[in-house]
Amino acid sequence: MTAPALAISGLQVTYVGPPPIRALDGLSLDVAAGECVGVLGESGSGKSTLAKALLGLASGAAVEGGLRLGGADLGEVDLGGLDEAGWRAVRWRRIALAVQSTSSLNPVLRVGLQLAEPQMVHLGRTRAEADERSAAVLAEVGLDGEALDRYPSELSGGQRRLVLLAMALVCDPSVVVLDEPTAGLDPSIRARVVDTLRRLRDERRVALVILGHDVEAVGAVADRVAVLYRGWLAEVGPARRVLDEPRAPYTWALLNARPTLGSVKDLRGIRGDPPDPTEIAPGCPFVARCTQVVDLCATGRPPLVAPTGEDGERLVACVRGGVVTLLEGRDLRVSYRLSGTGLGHRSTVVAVDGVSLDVREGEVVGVVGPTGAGKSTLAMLLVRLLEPDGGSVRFEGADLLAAKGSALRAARRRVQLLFQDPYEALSPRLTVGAAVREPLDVQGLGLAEWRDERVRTELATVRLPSDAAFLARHTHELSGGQLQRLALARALILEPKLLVADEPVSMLDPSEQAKMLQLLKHLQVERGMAMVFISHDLAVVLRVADRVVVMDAGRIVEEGRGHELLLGARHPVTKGLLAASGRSTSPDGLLLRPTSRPDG
Amino acid sequence: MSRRARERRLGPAGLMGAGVVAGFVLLAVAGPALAPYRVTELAGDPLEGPSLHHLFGTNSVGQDLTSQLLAGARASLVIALLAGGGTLLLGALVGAVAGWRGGATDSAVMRVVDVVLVLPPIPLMVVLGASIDPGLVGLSAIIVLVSWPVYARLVRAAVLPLRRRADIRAAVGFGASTGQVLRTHVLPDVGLVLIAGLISAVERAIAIEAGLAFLGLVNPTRASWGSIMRDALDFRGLFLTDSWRWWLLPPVAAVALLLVGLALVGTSVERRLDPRLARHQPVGVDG
Amino acid sequence: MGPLPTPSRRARRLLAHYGLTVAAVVVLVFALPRAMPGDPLAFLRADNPESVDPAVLHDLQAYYGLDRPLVGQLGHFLARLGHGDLGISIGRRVPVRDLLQAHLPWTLLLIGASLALSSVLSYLLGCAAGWRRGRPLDRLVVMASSAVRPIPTYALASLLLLGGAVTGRLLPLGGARTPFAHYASPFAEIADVARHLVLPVTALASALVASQVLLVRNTMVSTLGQDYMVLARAKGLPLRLLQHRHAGRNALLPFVTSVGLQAGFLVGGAVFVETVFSYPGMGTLVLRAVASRDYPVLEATFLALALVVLTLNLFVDLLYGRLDPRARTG
Amino acid sequence: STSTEPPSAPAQGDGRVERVRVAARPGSYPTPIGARRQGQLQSTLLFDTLVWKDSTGDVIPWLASSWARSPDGTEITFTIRDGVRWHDGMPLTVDDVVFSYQYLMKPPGQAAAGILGAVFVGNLQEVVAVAPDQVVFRMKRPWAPFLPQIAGIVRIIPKHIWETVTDPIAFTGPQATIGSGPYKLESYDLATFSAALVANNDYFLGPPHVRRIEFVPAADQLLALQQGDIDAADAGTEDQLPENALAPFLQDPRFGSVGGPPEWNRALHFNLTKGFPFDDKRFRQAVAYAIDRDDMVKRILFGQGVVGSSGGLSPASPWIAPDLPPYAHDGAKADALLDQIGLKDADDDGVRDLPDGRPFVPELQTSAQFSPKTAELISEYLRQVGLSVTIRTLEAAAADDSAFAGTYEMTLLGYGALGGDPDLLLRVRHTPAAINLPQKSKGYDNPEVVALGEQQLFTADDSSRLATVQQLQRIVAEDLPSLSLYLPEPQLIFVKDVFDGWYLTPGGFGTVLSGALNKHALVTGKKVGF
Ligand SMILES: Nc1ncnc2c1ncn2[C@@H]1O[C@H](COP(=O)(O)OP(=O)(O)OP(=O)(O)O)[C@@H](O)[C@H]1O
Ligand SMILES: Nc1ncnc2c1ncn2[C@@H]1O[C@H](COP(=O)(O)OP(=O)(O)OP(=O)(O)O)[C@@H](O)[C@H]1O
Ligand SMILES: [Mg+2]
Ligand SMILES: [Mg+2]
Repeated sequence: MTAPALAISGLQVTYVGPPPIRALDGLSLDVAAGECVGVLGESGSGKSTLAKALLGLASGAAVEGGLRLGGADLGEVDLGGLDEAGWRAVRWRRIALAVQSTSSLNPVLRVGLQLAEPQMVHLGRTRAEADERSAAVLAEVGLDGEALDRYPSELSGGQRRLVLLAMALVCDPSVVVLDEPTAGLDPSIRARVVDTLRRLRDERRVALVILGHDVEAVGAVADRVAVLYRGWLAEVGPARRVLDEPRAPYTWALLNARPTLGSVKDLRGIRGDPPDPTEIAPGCPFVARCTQVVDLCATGRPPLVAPTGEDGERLVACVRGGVVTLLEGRDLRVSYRLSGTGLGHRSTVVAVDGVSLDVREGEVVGVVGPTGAGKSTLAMLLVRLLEPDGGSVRFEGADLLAAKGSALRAARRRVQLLFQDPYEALSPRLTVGAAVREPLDVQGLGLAEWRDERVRTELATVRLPSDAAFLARHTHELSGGQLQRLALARALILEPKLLVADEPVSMLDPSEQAKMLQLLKHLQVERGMAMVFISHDLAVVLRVADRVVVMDAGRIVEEGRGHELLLGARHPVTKGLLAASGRSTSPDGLLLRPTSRPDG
Repeated sequence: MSRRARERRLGPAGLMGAGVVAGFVLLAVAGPALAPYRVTELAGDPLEGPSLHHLFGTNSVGQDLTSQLLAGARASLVIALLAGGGTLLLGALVGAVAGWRGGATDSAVMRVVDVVLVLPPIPLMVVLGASIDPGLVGLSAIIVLVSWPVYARLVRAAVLPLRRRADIRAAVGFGASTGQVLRTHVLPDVGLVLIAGLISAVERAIAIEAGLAFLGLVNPTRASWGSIMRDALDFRGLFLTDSWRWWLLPPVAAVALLLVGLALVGTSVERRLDPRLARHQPVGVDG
Repeated sequence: MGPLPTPSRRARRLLAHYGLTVAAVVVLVFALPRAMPGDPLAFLRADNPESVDPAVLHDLQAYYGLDRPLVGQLGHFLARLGHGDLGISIGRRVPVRDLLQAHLPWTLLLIGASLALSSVLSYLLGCAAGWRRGRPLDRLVVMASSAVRPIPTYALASLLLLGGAVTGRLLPLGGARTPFAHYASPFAEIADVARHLVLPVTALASALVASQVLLVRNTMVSTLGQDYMVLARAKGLPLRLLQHRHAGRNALLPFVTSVGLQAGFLVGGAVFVETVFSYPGMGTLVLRAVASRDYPVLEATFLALALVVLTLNLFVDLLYGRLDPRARTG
Repeated sequence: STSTEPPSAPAQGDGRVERVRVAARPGSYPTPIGARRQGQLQSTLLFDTLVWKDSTGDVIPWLASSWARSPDGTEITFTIRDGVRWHDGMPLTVDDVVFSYQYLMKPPGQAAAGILGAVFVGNLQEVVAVAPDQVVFRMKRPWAPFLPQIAGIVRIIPKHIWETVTDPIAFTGPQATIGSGPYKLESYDLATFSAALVANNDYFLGPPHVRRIEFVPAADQLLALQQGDIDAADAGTEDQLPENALAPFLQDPRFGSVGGPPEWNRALHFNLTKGFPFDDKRFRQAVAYAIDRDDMVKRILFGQGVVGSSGGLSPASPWIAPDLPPYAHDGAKADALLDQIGLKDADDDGVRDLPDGRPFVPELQTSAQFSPKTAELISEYLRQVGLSVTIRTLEAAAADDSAFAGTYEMTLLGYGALGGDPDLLLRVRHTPAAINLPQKSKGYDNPEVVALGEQQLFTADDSSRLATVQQLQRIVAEDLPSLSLYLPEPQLIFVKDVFDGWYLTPGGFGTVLSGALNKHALVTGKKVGF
């Protein structure tokens, strides 16, 4: 294989500050000729910094690591040791940049001159030759050649963006870096730009690096996608695979967080805030926001490696090899024996019939189904309150069904069930305080004061009073809504990793229901819990769940992401549920593309 | 604020400049008390060179130049403050209003500005000098009246483009009052212009004061650095003897030092006002 | 750049604006001398103690039209001006037009040369300093200009005169040309005039450079932080283009404006320099006319100077329009 | 290859001087009528008068070879030289002489000239040619200073040119400078005041000794002299230089210097119309005693000058009264006089108060044209006797205006003509109120002084005129409406090799009050005689 057109290894860019800001932290990436690599990252992740570093423009910053330009016929250039003069010879001729900001055009110079000058300087073209070429490139990106005579202030924002794009192309560089190339363009122009980029890649074998935060835009052209988080690559791989089945926790969270076509899920960002760029902690940068942190995560930058079960194309930087599956129910089946009607003749009801359900870290899996579909039964099975007739349940990699003694006790702490009917689940004899405290008492955690303290915090979390009078009340003195919150507090006090919530809002009026749902979702995100959310109301589930399974008669009849179900429900049960929720199955009105951020 | 914090704000050069300016302010306040003689007192023989009795020597009639320099610090600073500050204030106000309001206000104000701007300043000052009671305040008023248009135009030119800027439109969109917008957006943005303007207005005030004395147009103050220079240059034998060394150079140096101090503070403040400045690193300087 | 656009709205507005200003200036130029205390004949009398006869005085007043009411004098002044008649100098007894012809070219030469020299110098130095913000050259430029700028022009000129005297006969110390010289060739004449220009231009230009260089430097510095500079660098442009085309063109804008603004004070500074070096420009003429309240000379010189300043401003306005496309559309 | 340096050959075989360069100074175009400053000086070189002066300051014959006064002094007859020609070759006749005088006595010449005051015109009966070479002036009363003040001043102009001139003020072409003088105007530069005058070889005294006079622009006279740009420089006229400043010239054998009697002074004038205490002569005397004028001569003139006379004339004038009170510095006397008139320090703050108890703060006005040091020194001296003076500096023309209008309490003036014939000064300062000049102390109209002033003017006999003039001085010295402070001694420094016949004419020549360019010296190269 020939040397890649652009090889980045261990690139580290630190703005000297004060305070120093590590904008890129050991980034390695190869881009081959004729390949388009998309670098996806949220705002401030270091995309523009990468672009600048690639052209030696990261002024005010210390740059370390290797940069190398190669290619079949161009000869290698090690960009690492270049001085300003050396860079000057490389810039635009070998590697060009379409910058992000439209204020990058000099306001007092005509567009024509600005397009012509790199050609005249680098390729020795005359002004006329340069203008001819500029006009051709402008036409290619969809701009009239007449723009050459204009000043930047006489062009629209989108037109200026096209000029910047054209400018990057005029010298036929072998590598083109595009910083947010399609932001602020209308769909037809955007399509045209995408088209141009494809042609560049395919016909002229240009190596393209597209930097952006817009998954759709990057996904549209990129062959490969690299996901950037705080100057560090979380995941690299073929575009479709990365976007469809994200492996790195960050990618996964990012894709879950993004608004999608017709999504009705309430938007929730990734928990926590991006880490302070001025603090350079040794561990995984995502550690503070990740739901599956283990001790190892805080000790070193996880390297980009191929996770098990993936080929070398797919690299993930996670000590846990990517998003882990928290709960794995396999082929669960259970049947209830019905009490005989006579003569010892016994019949059985297969309540759960061969259900397999995975719950990943931090994921919310919604389970819907008509009454009697086996949802509550499944819930019991998952938390091992009911022993299945067959199948297995693995929690955090261990066989839950086989667990005994302290291991089981520990596992019980990490999985909690929120019962469908709080009246049933709460002993009327207990006071509020005692009810909430019970799990701690059972688990024998901490001292008495600490437990009381925890009770009060947890009550506050679910927005119940925590004064002594309230603590002393008996559960039957509470309203249904309060009771449901109390049950939630009880479930949460052990800080479970997985909450199985069985119809947690069924008892409530719509307003209380909305509040409770928001609370539940908020707690799930902030605590990094995974959740199995069970309801017969598809509308409710779609708002909360990342993934939905539809059950009917003990079986899973359909499953998928919320919006996929919404748009493409196939099973009659699903359609029935949708209809029951009062939703049209073809919400055309939701098909509009999300608009990207305006420029400037 | 700690010393270090101050240092971060101004930088060492800025601190130095601030020190110089502060020193002069101190001199201006304490000067008359420190002065060994009255300004016009015939304290020695004509043209005595520097000695212990007369640190800066005496002038052609035997007045003590040390005392005159000390008194000059006050006069010059007052002129600098009143005339320089006043010029900038008036100019900035008029310029900001014209630039911000635009339209008819702008054109009307600018016509007046242009007319004043093209009139020859010297006769203008003679006319004003005849009608305003001369004295430090009167003189400052004259200087302000003659020099404000320059600053009005400068500030207007800086304010004009701001009206079209998105962030300021946004502020207006939030319902910010004109005063708030001017304070929070316009002022910091034209801050650079204002600082440069203040320094130039101050030095122009000092120079005009001295220049008027030189031309024999008005001479209301007898103890500014400008008038010491004027006295010295008035003396025909200045360059035929070596008296220029202790008579002419000290006031020139004093004015220069004060202005350098102001400039240092100014350039340091400019960095705080425009964070983008920090982004540029000189390139290709060494290579 | 293309040719100037045909009389656009902007050009028409400029013209109207300048017309208005000229009209106001003409009236002020008449009023200003008369607002000064003292009268032209008093000076004649003080100068020549024998001419005390009240009858003679009255004749003189009538001769110069000073016995008329102000409105009448203004009308007479405007009528004269309409005919291009500038009157006769009361103090010097020669047509004012001859005086202007003798003095104005020298001032134009002095101002023009100083402006050209100082503009080129301030631009080059300011760009270089701004480009190297915080480096020794920048520090030096900032310090030196701060130190030179506040020195009153006349003090600077006097110091130069001293310096010139010390260097011997290298440079002439006064006048605009060697008096009564016969030149072998036009070049010799040009060289002679140039030699006489050296000291006055140095005095005037250093004051100008000192004040302009900081402006260029400051705008240069703020230009450097702009996004377009990053792109220009990214394009791999040579330093020269970066500095002068991309940064310089933008740094030029406030500079050009300020040249127009400084014009009035440039003329003022010329007065000092001309006085010190006995340079026969408008400055010396104005000063003498002020001292003798020579109304006809004052009117004409004020008007001429105001027109010079206005012309300079018009030029600057036009130039600005060409330099900054935003000014044209905006 | 340039010849910007004019040919420089100082002295030729015949001893004549090829060229003399002096500093050009401001002034009007050198017309014969109403020229000012340098123009006036130049016009004395282009035009001639009937009589002239040499280095003694005495009147000598010029265009008139002789003159005779009638015994009663009312008639003077001049005999005009023969063979005198105008620059254009026409002969100069008695008609020209008569025309020149008559031209000045009526419009339009009268206004343009302004030279002959109403007093003289009113006194002159007629000017007539009584013979082809004789002109007679008939007056109502004898006019004492007729020779220096009239015959030595009125330039004789060519009738054939001027009889058609209706607007002499606007008449400034080359024709206007055609005279009979020893020099012709070769070039004149309006901008720099530089001018070249070349010798008139047909001059009636023969070709002039100095062949060419150049007025060249100079930033500073002494610098220009040092640089070799000019051949003679005024070292002291109004401002003096310390000894060590002149040392480079005085010690250099290449340079010579010549002095003259001091005739220009700075004086302190009181405005008597401002009431008490300015109208009280004891106050004015007290001020005179308080001011240390010897100290002023030392500090302001570096010792190169003299203290003014209380009578107002130059101490060097032959007309001075010998027994005038000197008002030598005496603080005690000043204190006593001030106490006497009721200016006492009532509240013991070191400042004298008016009788009504208000502090007395007189204002001293000075013109920005002169150094403010004189005013500062006076305020220092007066401080010693408890008088606190505020100094008010006015721009030159505004100060003139104020001096004319009398809007001051005390003012400092600078003026000359203190030597020569005393009439000029005395009459200017002590004429009746109708004639308003700054040199006149406002409100001082002592009828005795006015009468004496008239009397000396019409006294033909020199000795009785002297007595009158001295009597006048005594009264003035007692009343002291003004105090002559100090007079600088003029000094000319010149390059010996070029021309060393310079002298400073006592009392001035023509209407030129001081200066070295006396054409007698330039034409003859001698100090006296031809
Ligand atoms: N000149 C600079 N000095 C200091 N820190 C900087 C500088 N430029 C960027 N940073 C910091 O470096 C990090 C990366 O910034 P960068 O501009 O590369 O982000 P980005 O991915 O392009 O974001 P966006 O999508 O918003 O453009 C951010 O934390 C930013 O605050
Ligand atoms: N203890 C039990 N004994 C016998 N059959 C039971 C028992 N619990 C549930 N079943 C039956 O098992 C099937 C599944 O019941 P499950 O409670 O799991 O339904 P569900 O989906 O939770 O319904 P709902 O939405 O009404 O709560 C139903 O047919 C129900 O009748
Ligand atoms: Mg970016
Ligand atoms: Mg159920």
